[in-house]
Amino acid sequence: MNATIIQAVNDALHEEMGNDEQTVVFGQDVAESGGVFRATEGLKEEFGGERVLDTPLSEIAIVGSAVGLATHGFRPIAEIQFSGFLPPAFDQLVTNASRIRWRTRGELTAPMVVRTPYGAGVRALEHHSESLESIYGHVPGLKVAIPSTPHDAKGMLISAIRDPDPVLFMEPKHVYRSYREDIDEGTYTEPLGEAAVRQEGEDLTVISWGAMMHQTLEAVENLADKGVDAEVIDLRTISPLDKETIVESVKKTGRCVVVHEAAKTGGFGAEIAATINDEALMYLEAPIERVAGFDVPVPLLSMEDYYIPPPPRIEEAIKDTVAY
Amino acid sequence: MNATIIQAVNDALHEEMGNDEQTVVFGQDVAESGGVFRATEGLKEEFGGERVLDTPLSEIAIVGSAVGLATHGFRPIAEIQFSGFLPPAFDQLVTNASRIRWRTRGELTAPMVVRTPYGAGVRALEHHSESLESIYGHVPGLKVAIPSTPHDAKGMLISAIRDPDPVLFMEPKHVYRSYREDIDEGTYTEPLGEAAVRQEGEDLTVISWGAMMHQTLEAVENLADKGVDAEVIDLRTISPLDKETIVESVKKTGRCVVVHEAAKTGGFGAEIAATINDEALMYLEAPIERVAGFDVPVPLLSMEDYYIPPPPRIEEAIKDTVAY
Amino acid sequence: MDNSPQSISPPSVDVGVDPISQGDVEIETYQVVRPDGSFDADRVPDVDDEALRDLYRWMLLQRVYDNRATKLQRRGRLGTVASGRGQEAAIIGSGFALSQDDWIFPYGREAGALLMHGLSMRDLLLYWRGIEDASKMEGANIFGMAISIGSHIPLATGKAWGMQLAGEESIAFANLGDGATSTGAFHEGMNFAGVLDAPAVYFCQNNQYAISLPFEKQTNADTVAQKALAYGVDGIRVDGNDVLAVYNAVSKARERALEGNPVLVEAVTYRRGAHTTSDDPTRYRSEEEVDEWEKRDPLERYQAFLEETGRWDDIDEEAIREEVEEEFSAAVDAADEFEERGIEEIFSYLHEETPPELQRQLEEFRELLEERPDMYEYIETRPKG
Amino acid sequence: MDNSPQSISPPSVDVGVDPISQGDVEIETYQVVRPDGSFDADRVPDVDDEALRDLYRWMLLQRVYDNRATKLQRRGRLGTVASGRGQEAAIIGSGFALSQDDWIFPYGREAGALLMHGLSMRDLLLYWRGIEDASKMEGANIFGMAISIGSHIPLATGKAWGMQLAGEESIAFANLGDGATSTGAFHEGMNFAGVLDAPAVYFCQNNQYAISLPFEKQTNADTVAQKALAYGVDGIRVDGNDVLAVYNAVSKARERALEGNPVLVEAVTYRRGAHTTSDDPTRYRSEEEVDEWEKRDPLERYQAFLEETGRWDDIDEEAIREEVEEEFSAAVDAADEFEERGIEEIFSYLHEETPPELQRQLEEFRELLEERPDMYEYIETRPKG
Ligand SMILES: Cc1ncc(C[n+]2csc(CCOP(=O)(O)OP(=O)(O)O)c2C)c(N)n1
Ligand SMILES: Cc1ncc(C[n+]2csc(CCOP(=O)(O)OP(=O)(O)O)c2C)c(N)n1
Ligand SMILES: [Mg+2]
Ligand SMILES: [Mg+2]
Repeated sequence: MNATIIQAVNDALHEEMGNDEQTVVFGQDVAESGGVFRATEGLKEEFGGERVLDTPLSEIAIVGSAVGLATHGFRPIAEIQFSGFLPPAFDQLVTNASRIRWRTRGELTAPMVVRTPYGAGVRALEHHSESLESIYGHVPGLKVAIPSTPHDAKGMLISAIRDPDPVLFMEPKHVYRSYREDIDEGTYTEPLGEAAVRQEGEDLTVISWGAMMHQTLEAVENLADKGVDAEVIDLRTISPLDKETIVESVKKTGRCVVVHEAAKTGGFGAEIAATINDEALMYLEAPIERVAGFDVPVPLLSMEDYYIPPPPRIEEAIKDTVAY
Repeated sequence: MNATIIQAVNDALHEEMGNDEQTVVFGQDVAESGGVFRATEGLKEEFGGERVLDTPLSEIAIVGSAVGLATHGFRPIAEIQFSGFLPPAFDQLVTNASRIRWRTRGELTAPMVVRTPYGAGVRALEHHSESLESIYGHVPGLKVAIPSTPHDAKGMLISAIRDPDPVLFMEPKHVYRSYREDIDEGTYTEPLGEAAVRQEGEDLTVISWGAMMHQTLEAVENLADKGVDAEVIDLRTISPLDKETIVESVKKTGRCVVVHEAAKTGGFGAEIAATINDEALMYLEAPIERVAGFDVPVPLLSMEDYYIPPPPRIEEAIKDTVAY
Repeated sequence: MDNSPQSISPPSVDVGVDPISQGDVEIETYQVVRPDGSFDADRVPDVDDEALRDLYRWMLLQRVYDNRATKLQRRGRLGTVASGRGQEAAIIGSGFALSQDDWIFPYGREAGALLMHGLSMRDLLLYWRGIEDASKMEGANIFGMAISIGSHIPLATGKAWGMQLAGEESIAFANLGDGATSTGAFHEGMNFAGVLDAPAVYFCQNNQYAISLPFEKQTNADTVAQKALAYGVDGIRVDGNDVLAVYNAVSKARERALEGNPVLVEAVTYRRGAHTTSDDPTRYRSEEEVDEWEKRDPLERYQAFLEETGRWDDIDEEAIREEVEEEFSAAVDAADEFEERGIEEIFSYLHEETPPELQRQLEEFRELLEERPDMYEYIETRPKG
Repeated sequence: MDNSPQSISPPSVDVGVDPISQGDVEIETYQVVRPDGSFDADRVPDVDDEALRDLYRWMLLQRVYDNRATKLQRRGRLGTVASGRGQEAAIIGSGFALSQDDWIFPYGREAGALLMHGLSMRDLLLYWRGIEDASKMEGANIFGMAISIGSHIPLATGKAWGMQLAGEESIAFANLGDGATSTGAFHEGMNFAGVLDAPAVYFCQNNQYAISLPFEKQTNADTVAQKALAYGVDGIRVDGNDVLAVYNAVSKARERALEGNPVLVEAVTYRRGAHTTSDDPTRYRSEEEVDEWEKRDPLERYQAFLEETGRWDDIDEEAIREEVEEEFSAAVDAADEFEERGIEEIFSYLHEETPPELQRQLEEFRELLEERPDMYEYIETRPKG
């Protein structure tokens, strides 16, 4: 089946709701209208109103009740319409979702997924463009997954739903429909916590995730002609972090560029740089470059494209790093 | 005047409420009872019930109304009783406080302070021990200040109140009363955004902030006998970060240990390591060590002391780094 | 003592526990002009004829503005647009009751109220084009637009608190939808206002939907107005398609607020258009329903009132319409002439003083743009989501 | 058209806008036994004598437990403790109305209700000692303690939703204070429950204070019960010092909840002790007030009822007290015998499968403890804040 990311998400939901009767999908506008991005289209028709529900405009209640429901043997799959509206529910993530197993010493668990489209580039209003993955990645007990391809979107979402612990599933909405690929029919999983090496290379390691993977691959391709042989890692999961893949690669190449859309300071690029410093410092032949969003809120739509690192910015960083 | 940190905070509030009639102090239990840690003691008596108020149990309203009040020419100084109860108001910080100037292109501003005691070690209940500074430090437009001494607590708090933009002021409650020093009478300020070199040295740079400064200094002192000549930096402000002081020091010493209480992964130590990597990689003679909390919630009181990095842990990291 | 299970059966006789439920509260929906155009003469506000005509003009302006903005969006010349179609009486009746000193906290659909409050139409259009500079809401007491639903309620409470402390004779006026009433921010902001006796009016345009969610699923409460009781503040429910009723209700609310009683006003109305230009309402509601509400058109109802009272003849509807169409065209021209600032715009106005790292990011970006002018091209042509 | 200021004056005649306010709702406080011991015979629940005696026993247990726990804390052998003194009728009357299948969401003061629900006293003490292992609430349908006030309300809603989906005949029962009603989590959780028809009872022990904040400043609403109207759910206000009244009210609420009507119950009571062992209530309230409420002691009132109805003679108060004191002592002994797990405890139970980095942190820490056994000493003797 040839699918976009959004179709792959929809397919995964259909699959796993079919596989597991304990799954329940809810959020704003997910049932009657099939979601503002159509991620949940057709679910209500297929699985009925008990398992596919529209909720009030209540992010706290969406996340909090998902925790309660999960402890009762269900598998809630909640949608937060845009990741910019997840902060109202931040407390429920930190205080409850991530800690229920911990707080009750395993007596109660919260196998739940919070899906949310993140990132800029769709010409939307304020608060519709955030990338706060590093904040969620700092919350112990919370997994944070960010697919970049249709195949991964489907396989990782199914894994997330099956995960025994809470997973924040951040979907790169900027590329929801921009790229297609053939994905397997039926049920399959892609593991959480394992990065994917998208391309092997010797000159440097380029690490990215989510929507920025595509910009990154474009930049790498542009430089391939110019003789730069990059290894490209798609991180796929922010937490837990696949250190091994990163460290092995940088030990081989000795150079690294990290690309992300979130603001640079305190972004997840910092953790990657620190990790490489911890475990492969003496292999480094150049500073790790972070190509990232600026330390500002994402600009309104007229200027947002200046905010998102475009391939030329990535290319320059790669060139500098290789030439260092 | 010989004062503890909590007394210095109280003194700063008295000073600046006396200096500036537009200041308003509010939060839970700050007026009648003078605050659960007595930080606001005597303020209501001196400045009256209009300017010193108890609020309902509403963190969203405390932070959100502070923003509204600040845009009207006032200087709100809000207290969040424990930093573990700041997450419910996270959205107001991100969505409003940090962005009002930005959103209105300078037409409206939010000169406000949110004070909150943070950190573990006081044998309190769950959610009373968090250190989430790296999360707040990743929010563009929000300053994050963390004093470690009575002198700084007073001077930095006065600066925070006078700052034209929102400041999250995190107070190291574990050492609220553990250390005293002579502080100046009257009004003085200590700048935000400038780290302090607590001790000069040649062998390595040790960086910390808040309550962990004291553990760090103790470790450094223990090793001084053993011939380790450490330079010690008290970061004082997480955001904006004083890169210069850090980078200069590491260029000199070539080695660095960062000590913080927050969970290691995605903690602010990562940003410091990444910054050093950016600007002083080639000076590094050893990996930057992060001595940090484990990637778990702070344990309940019976085991919390195992969580907080004790001097021996810091000493070993320093020794390893120096010997590397 | 044993930890014996609670095993006894519940009281089998009627022991007289009688819960309160919403049926116990009577909530009237205040009206002046009935849908058929007949009206309650005692309730006609004591304002001059010009004001009564102005109300019509502003409603028509709102309608024309919404039509034109929607069309402009379709041609790709505005970003997402949220129309007030169907809500003209609520928007204009409330805006008309305010004083220039009051602060409006907008949430998106209230173009007419903002223009009335002093915002230029050019700036409003630029705002929907995502031009940072227009967010100033220059020259008017208008707060930044609350795109995060409900997040502005505590801000309005804080602003009203400031007015109270400063001893001013003005109010904070928050516009919100029915959806917003389900947010924690609404709750905490309203409750705090009640405690503070803050001079604030929270004006909920209950347009029956939050995107696809009908009001019955937004809350089990029959009305928004009754939520006032949770905060010990006043509640008013008004026919939101009756501009005179809304005007009276908000005037009353404003008066109460200035006396230290915050008020929650629910204007019962209907969003006749799509949620925004990216929404397709046929997915979740019937045409019959839309038709039903079209019959309660606020402009027609008010026109009937004006005809009935002999004022309609003084109104040259075609002339107003033309005037407004021209105003809109002129505003678009002015907006088109707006020259965006350079990339500094992105780095400005976040801090009073730009911190060194951000300054450096700006400079590096500037240099890069010089080195790689192809970046402009890339940025302009990149796929837009 | 000009953007003319809204300058017209407000309607000067009375146009009939009549806001609803809380005075319009009548809210009765349900009672069975009056403070003087007289009672309404029709309202005495139809339960057997043993149950009526048990109610007394449990209340006495709560009182003894609170006394002893407070003393234990003073001797440094418990962490912070929150006592239920004065709230015994609310705690016990509500707990007694539940079924073992119901899930309790505790917030801290309800020792008796938790013990009644199957928790062992040893575990409860260990919990207050900050022993991770005791947080299991083993063997009872008790959720983790909600230390972050109000944060558990959406959890209870979700749990009740699960019960509903599973077709079970049980409810989620959340304990909360008056302070919790001001949180956004309360609002969103209650409102969602209303929409879902979730089988949940939210039991608010309005003990007049949230630490130092008196109820009048917590909200401008006269009662907590009326907040139910904001959600279209049922509200019950009950004398929280009247154990039979509470029992009846919660039984009724439970019945309603099982029928798909979530209920907010307000039990009007008083926190006679300090907020917790770290609080000094003399800073914010008068002795007279405390004395006033001491006169409404729930145990004495219930004793008067038992005497009046000839049941007191069957109760050997001294024997119960002794029994409970012994139970407490035994629980302390058992708690003292509890052997804490090693440092793995810190690293366990956060994930089903410990991720590699955390595993490594554990191992490194283990090695370090071996290398530097002085760390134990340091940790034990460090200043405790
Ligand atoms: C906190 C938050 N959650 C979700 C959204 C996405 N969203 C935008 S408008 C809307 C519905 C708003 O409904 P309502 O408050 O009734 O206002 P209306 O659009 O009907 O005027 C939603 C869910 C948002 N903007 N903010
Ligand atoms: C979200 C949150 N904010 C603040 C606190 C600090 N705090 C602990 S108990 C309490 C008061 C609670 O009052 P109430 O809900 O009435 O319960 P009570 O203690 O009176 O039984 C406060 C403010 C907290 N635990 N959680
Ligand atoms: Mg609506
Ligand atoms: Mg209370």
